[in-house]
Amino acid sequence: MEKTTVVIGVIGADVHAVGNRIIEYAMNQAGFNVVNLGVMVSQKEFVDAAIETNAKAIIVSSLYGHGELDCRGLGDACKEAGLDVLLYVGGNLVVGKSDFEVVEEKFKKMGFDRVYPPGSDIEQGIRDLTADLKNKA
Amino acid sequence: MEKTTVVIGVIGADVHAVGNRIIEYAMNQAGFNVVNLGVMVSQKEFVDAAIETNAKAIIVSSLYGHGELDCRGLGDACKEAGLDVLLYVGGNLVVGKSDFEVVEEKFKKMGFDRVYPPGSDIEQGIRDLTADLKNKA
Amino acid sequence: MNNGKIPTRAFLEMRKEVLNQWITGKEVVLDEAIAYQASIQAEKRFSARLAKAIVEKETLVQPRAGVALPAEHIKLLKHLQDEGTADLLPTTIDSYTRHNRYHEAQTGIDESVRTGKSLLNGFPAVNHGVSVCRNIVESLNVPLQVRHGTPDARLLAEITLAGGFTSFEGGGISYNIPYGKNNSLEKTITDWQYVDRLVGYYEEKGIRINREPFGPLTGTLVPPCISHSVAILESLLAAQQGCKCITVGYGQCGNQNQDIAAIRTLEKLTKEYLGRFGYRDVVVSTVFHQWMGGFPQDEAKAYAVIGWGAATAVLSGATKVIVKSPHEAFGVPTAEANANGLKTSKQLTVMLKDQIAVETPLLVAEMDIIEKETRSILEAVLKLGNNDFGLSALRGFEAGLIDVPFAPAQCNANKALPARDNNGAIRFLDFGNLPFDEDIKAFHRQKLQERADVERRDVSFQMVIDDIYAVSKGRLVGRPR
Amino acid sequence: MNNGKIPTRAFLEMRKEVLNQWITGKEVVLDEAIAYQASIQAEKRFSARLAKAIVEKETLVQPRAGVALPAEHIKLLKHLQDEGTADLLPTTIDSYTRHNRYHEAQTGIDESVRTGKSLLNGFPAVNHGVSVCRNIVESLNVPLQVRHGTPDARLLAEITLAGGFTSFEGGGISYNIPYGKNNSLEKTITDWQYVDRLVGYYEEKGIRINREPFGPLTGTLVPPCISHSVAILESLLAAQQGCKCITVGYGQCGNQNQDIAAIRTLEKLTKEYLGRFGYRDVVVSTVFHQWMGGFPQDEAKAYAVIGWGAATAVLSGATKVIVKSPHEAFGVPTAEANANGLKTSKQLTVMLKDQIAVETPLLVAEMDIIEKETRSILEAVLKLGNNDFGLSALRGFEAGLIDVPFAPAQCNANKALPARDNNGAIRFLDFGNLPFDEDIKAFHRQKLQERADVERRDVSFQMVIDDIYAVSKGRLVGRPR
Ligand code: B12
Ligand code: B12
Repeated sequence: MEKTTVVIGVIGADVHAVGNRIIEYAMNQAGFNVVNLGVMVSQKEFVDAAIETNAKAIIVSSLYGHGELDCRGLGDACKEAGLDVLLYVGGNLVVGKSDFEVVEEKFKKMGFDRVYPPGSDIEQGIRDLTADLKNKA
Repeated sequence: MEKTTVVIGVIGADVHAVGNRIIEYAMNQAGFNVVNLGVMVSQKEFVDAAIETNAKAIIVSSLYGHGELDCRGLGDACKEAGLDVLLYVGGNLVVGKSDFEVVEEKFKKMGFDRVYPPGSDIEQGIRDLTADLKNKA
Repeated sequence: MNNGKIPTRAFLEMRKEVLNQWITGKEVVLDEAIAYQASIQAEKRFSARLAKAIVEKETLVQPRAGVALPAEHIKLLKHLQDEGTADLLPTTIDSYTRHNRYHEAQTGIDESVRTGKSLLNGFPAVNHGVSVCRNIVESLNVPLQVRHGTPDARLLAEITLAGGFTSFEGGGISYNIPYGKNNSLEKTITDWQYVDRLVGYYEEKGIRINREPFGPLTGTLVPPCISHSVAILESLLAAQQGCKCITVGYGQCGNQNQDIAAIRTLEKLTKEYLGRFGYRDVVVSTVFHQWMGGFPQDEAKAYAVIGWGAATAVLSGATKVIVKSPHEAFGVPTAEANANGLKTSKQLTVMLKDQIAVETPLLVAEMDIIEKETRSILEAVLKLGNNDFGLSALRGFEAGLIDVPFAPAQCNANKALPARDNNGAIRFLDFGNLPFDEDIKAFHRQKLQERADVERRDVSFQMVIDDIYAVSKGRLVGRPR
Repeated sequence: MNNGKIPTRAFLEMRKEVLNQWITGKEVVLDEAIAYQASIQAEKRFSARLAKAIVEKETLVQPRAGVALPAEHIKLLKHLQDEGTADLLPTTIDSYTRHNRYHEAQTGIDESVRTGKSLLNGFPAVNHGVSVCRNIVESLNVPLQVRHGTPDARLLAEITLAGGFTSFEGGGISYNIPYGKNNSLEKTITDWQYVDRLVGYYEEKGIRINREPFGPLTGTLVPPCISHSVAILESLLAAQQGCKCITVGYGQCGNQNQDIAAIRTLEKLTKEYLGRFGYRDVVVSTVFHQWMGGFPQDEAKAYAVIGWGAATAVLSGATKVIVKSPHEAFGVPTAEANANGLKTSKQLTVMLKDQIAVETPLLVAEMDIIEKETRSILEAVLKLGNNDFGLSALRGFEAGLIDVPFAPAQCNANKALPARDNNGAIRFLDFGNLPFDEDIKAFHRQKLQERADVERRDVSFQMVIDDIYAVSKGRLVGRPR
């Protein structure tokens, strides 16, 4: 069976590299074909990589607090590029400790399928992704 | 000039002795004649001592949380005994961290002239007492 | 006062009177109680949990907690167990019960029911009785201890042990001197021999109950040699009545070197003295009490003191640590505040588990001085009482050979005065009648003079007052302003 | 790249281009800036406050803090000063400014004004310009430092120093490797030589500005020898440009012995290398960063980590400690949470001020190994670069002789891998190309094998992952579950 390809990366001017390494490791272990764009990834790079590799999902991380400014428009960009991918985002999405439901709603409106609070276990993300991919198929 | 007599003590089944020692020391330093009843003092002992020594004030401490149960009736007992004293109370008057204004009101209703929150500086009490005694004279 | 184990027959006779002190005494049937205790599984037994901690070099965390009504009390303890991740649980008894004022405790219960708010500063176990205690024990998954401060705890012990508690704090000295005013030391020691005998009785029947002398005493600048002497005398008294599982305690002073030295010497000396009198099969563990004096009001500052206490506890190798809450300066903590103190402590006891405090020359020197002082006191005291432990304690206090600073009890000499040295270790400013030789005295004087020189003032009572306030004001040594 | 102090004329020429990078550059007039700096009283100067702390053996507390808009930023810093009792204040710069993306920073400012909420993760000092900076400095009573993570900080330095800041964090290595992806190390080192030269220029005019290489690097299991090597190279680079007041830093690892050894060797080695190259008049101080890796989410647990960091800082004798907040795991803290972190820390820095960590054999052994490792790296690197500091750094990173774990920068080898030993000290699991002799390597292997034996598993990458999560999950060593 062919492995499902996912694109992962840390968006914007964000350089938090540790979580990204672990996500790569964990998704590889879980049997995905992981395309890791690393840190400081632009929206365009995410979209281009997904097209190029025929990815089924884009996993965006944002740790440093500018997530809202950086992610705005990514959902639309995917659509415009004709991409049919699952769009996940996690990390410390906004500046400061805040009510997660508000944050979740905001990011869902931007086109994200799933939004994760700070310190979420990547294993949970993998379980959700597996289920979502199955549902789509 | 004759020294003003004050009666001090820790009410009820309360054995917190450290603050009481310091209050004795500080009031002595401030020039009062201090009658220290120590810890575990009953209402009757406070009243009797005040009568006996012709005290101008009774300084009640309660640290252990039963202050409300222990102090109830002390104001009336003083009145009944015909005492004209200033009645002060301080320490950790109720069980738990709580809104001090509510506590103050409760103790004022019981007949206390002044009520102090946890960790109050005894020097403040001495300043207030000096002023109150002057006002009364 | 007894010297030697109370004979079984005499003991059983005494019990009748004790159980008559309050109506709930009737609920206690000793054989049935032993059968009940035997049904409690090992994970919920204090002795087993402590033994495991010793082997695995863990430092367990335990809070203080107690409210007036059973349902609320269970809710509170469950929160401390589940959210606070407490390894051991307490039931702290209210002050009326501690003074055997069961009528006033009843008023407190009734008023608490009426107002829907706990008006007692602890759980009135005697008034609630045996089956309510069992209810509590059965609602929880970790071992439970009775913590109190009761000079005469005979009925309380009967009811709570029958109720399934597997550990009982206190002692004839440590629950007299800091906790009362007019209690005769002879009477409290005798009453606690009864408690120890009760525990010994359970032990004879195969039920191990943990006993814990109250280490910190007045919690206010108590030098280690004083609390060690009391802990060891109470351990001897307990062992004599057949107790086989003893946890000796110590209240943090704040100078890490002195604190670590204190826990190490406490364990060493307790075992040594128990051995000397033939009690070689007693399992000894240690408890470190986080700072027992006045706390800072600010919660962030209180967390600092709590964390430092937990860190020192684990580095010292104590078997367990009794935890404070960020509400300490204000009043009995809410369940949340209490759980927070536990979580801060647990983070550190687990995080630092793999680090050991090594024996430095400084540590060894501090251990030496504590040992010398403690031995001086104990030898003098035991001589005066002809190795009769109760009598020794009695005469020792009478003569001021043991003297607990800031104690409310009239049977305490109250002549010795402590103050911190320039590094924050607690020394003696006034020796009272403590039986120290000139070397020891010279050491203390020199240490305090060092501080006086730095502070450019004389050694005086003002230092003591400054030290009493220091921690609550963000310092350890009460420097002049 | 320069080797040697940039000549004044050349430097002044370079400035023109730099000041043109954004319109606020126009506000900087060097002579006027120096006159302004000269008007700032000693209590508000970093260099003077640090010098005082060294003499009085204090450990100062300093937070991180920065929001988008000036009025809110001043309010925030005032709170940290008055309620948090911060000894030193920061101004943390936002991430767009750090990447010289001043247009995006402007969008962030505008949106923050519109929504009434700071949408930037720091203070965009370049966009706000000189006079706004002065406003900030004048609103506060303690010294102010710029803290950021900017690979090219030339304009930021020009504006903030003219704006009255008396300390500037960063360096050509420490603000490249952990903070960027594609930045050429040659360029960042050159750009930071400019910053150092600017500070040197102020120094020539009698204005002392404190410089602080960023010690913790990626904040994630960085062994002391790595961060020491970077700190020393940056100190040499700074000293070469005329900086005379340098604070070298280190991020807590969590094993107290290693942490204390790290601070002591950092100070010693920095002075030694500065001396060796003739920079004997540089005043060296140290900064200890509280745990820089992933934090526990629970605030009570976060307080534990914060307190432990403060305690280790003061026991190590660090000149200052950079403080975390109980919100660390979630996001940029509120003013209150930030002040709470400060208060927890201050309680301990003051409480433990009078206790010193003594030199134990264990401490000496750890100091020895750190010294050996650091010297191995520095000697190899300096040899490769013929004692040209910039070139040495450049070639050293190229060759993987210095290698920062978990760095995002492509110019970093990323071959070395750290893991904790059985006591929680950070060792190497993979040496990459680090220039260690067999003795050193054997030591590390043995230490990790000890752990592997205890955990009954092989030394492997899984240990590293477990260690990365450990502190946030209440442990130090990531034991298998
Ligand atoms: C030391 C201590 C003990 C020692 C006391 C030793 C002794 N015999 O003195 C020991 C360990 C024995 C003890 C026992 C108990 N304690 Co206690 N103890 C403390 C502690 C930590 C410090 C008290 C102290 O000495 N402070 C230093 C002195 C200088 O300050 P102070 O006592 O507050 O007094 C000053 C001020 O209050 C003020 N003041 C006092 N009265 C007045 C009056 C006036 C008019 C004015 C102006 C000022 C004033 O001036 C004093 C001098 O500066 C406090 C908590 C804290 N504050 O940090 C708890 C505390 C008082 N104890 C408490 C409790 C519940 C108990 C126990 C019931 C249970 C227990 N936890 O073991 C028993 C009670 C025994 C009894 N029957 O009384 C609670 C009270 C709870 C409440 N009110 O809600 C506290 C607040 C701890 C807590 N948060 O749970 N305790
Ligand atoms: C280490 C660290 C750094 C290091 C980073 C080194 C590096 N290059 O990697 C350094 C010191 C350089 C740094 C710099 C900065 N940092 Co930083 N940093 C941290 C810290 C302490 C730990 C991050 C970490 O490595 N965690 C461990 C990994 C394993 O966890 P993780 O990153 O959270 O990732 C996991 C999960 O989030 C999840 N996840 C992530 N993405 C996704 C996506 C999906 C779909 C799912 C399911 C899960 C998931 O899975 C990951 C793996 O387990 C955090 C605070 C914290 N968490 O305790 C702050 C933090 C992230 N940093 C912060 C900030 C502000 C900064 C700086 C702007 C300023 C500063 N304080 O210096 C700069 C930014 C630089 C930049 N341009 O990006 C803030 C972000 C604030 C906010 N969002 O409100 C934090 C939260 C600290 C704080 N409270 O202020 N930082």
